[in-house]
Amino acid sequence: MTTLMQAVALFLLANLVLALVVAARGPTPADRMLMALLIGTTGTGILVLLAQTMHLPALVDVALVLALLAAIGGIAFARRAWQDVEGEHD
Amino acid sequence: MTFVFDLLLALSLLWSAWRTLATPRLDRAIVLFIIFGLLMSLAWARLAAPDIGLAEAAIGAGLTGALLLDAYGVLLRRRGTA
Amino acid sequence: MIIRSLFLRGLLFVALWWILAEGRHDGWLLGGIAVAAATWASLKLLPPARQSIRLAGLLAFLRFFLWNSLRGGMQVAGMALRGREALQPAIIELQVSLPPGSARILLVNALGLMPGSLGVDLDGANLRLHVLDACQPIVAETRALEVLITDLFEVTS
Amino acid sequence: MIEWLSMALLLAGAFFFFAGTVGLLRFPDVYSRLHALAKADNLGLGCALFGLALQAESLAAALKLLLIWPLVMAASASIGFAIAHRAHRLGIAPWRK
Repeated sequence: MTTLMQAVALFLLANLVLALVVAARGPTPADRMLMALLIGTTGTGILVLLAQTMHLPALVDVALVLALLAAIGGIAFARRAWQDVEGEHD
Repeated sequence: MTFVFDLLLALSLLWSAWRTLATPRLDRAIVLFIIFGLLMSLAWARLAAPDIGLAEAAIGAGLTGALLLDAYGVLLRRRGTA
Repeated sequence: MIIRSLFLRGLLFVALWWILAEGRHDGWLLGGIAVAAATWASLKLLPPARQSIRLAGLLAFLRFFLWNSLRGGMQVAGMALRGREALQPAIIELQVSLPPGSARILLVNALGLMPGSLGVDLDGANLRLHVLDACQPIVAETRALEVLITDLFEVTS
Repeated sequence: MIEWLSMALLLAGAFFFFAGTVGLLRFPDVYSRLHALAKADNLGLGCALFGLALQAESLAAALKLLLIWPLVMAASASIGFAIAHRAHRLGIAPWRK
């Protein structure tokens, strides 16, 4: 069971890194901000899996905080920082 | 399995740190900084330090990222009006 | 009115603390302070309105919402595996019949997790949605969700 | 029995996360990528959390795991709307065939 969880955690990390690399290079600022969603869901998933495999229940608290604060980052981006469609050509 | 996990995590940490410093554009650098914060808190979790991971997730990825994005927005608006 | 919300919200925060402390009992002093502070903050930030939430409505809404977010996830996963051939995006507009305020906000946000729809703009009662596949019965599903949200809120005097 | 169910849920969770990433890579515009990430990743996280909660030591620990799900759902629903709304305001047109 622990092996399966480790495998799933590794798989999620690989997914996250792949998506982050693609999104960070994405053409529009919006593509980069999809990161807020990725961090909130995938990062939380990895942390709860680690909590179980490493027998560290405190990591569930880290996951909770991450889930909460990813929302703040996403909203800050959408409402404040993203003001024009520039960046589509470079 | 855990070795591969740690290796991938360390490599992506280095990648995001390098990209954060090497990116000329401010908005991309901020987003990469947020990514770095997330990966860093995962790294603290792997090092069995949930308290530091918690602080990193809250301060590094969450609040600093939001504040930097906000400051970037203010800069853009100043430049637009000036 | 105030007493009722005070009691209900306090109870909610007590349950939340119990879950967060994983059922341990050695932290209730701190927990009591946290619960009091959270209840005060919630009354300050979201004053009790003239509407409350009906339990039966809440259960019906949750059932619909969970089932449809399951369906939405499976559908979008299938589309992702088939690639952009499966997509037929469009923007549709419709009129919302819900009263302004939390009911409308709940509708727009909930639509983001329903199959194939994503709220894009809410201007007064005018709602714009981005849909992944224009052939899906999005409007009918939105109407069904609207009815459930209407039943969820109960106007009290 | 519970072991098997939990395993199946974990694998289903991994699948949905994968589908979300595939959607991110293959879908043509911001709006459809938002669909893919918000819906598929949420469902994936939900499956994984249920799978882990089945193995939790106490009821409160299981509930704590399950508490994360509505939190993430609320967060991604509102982020999704905020980004889509902003993209629409900035005049980004949705992709069409």
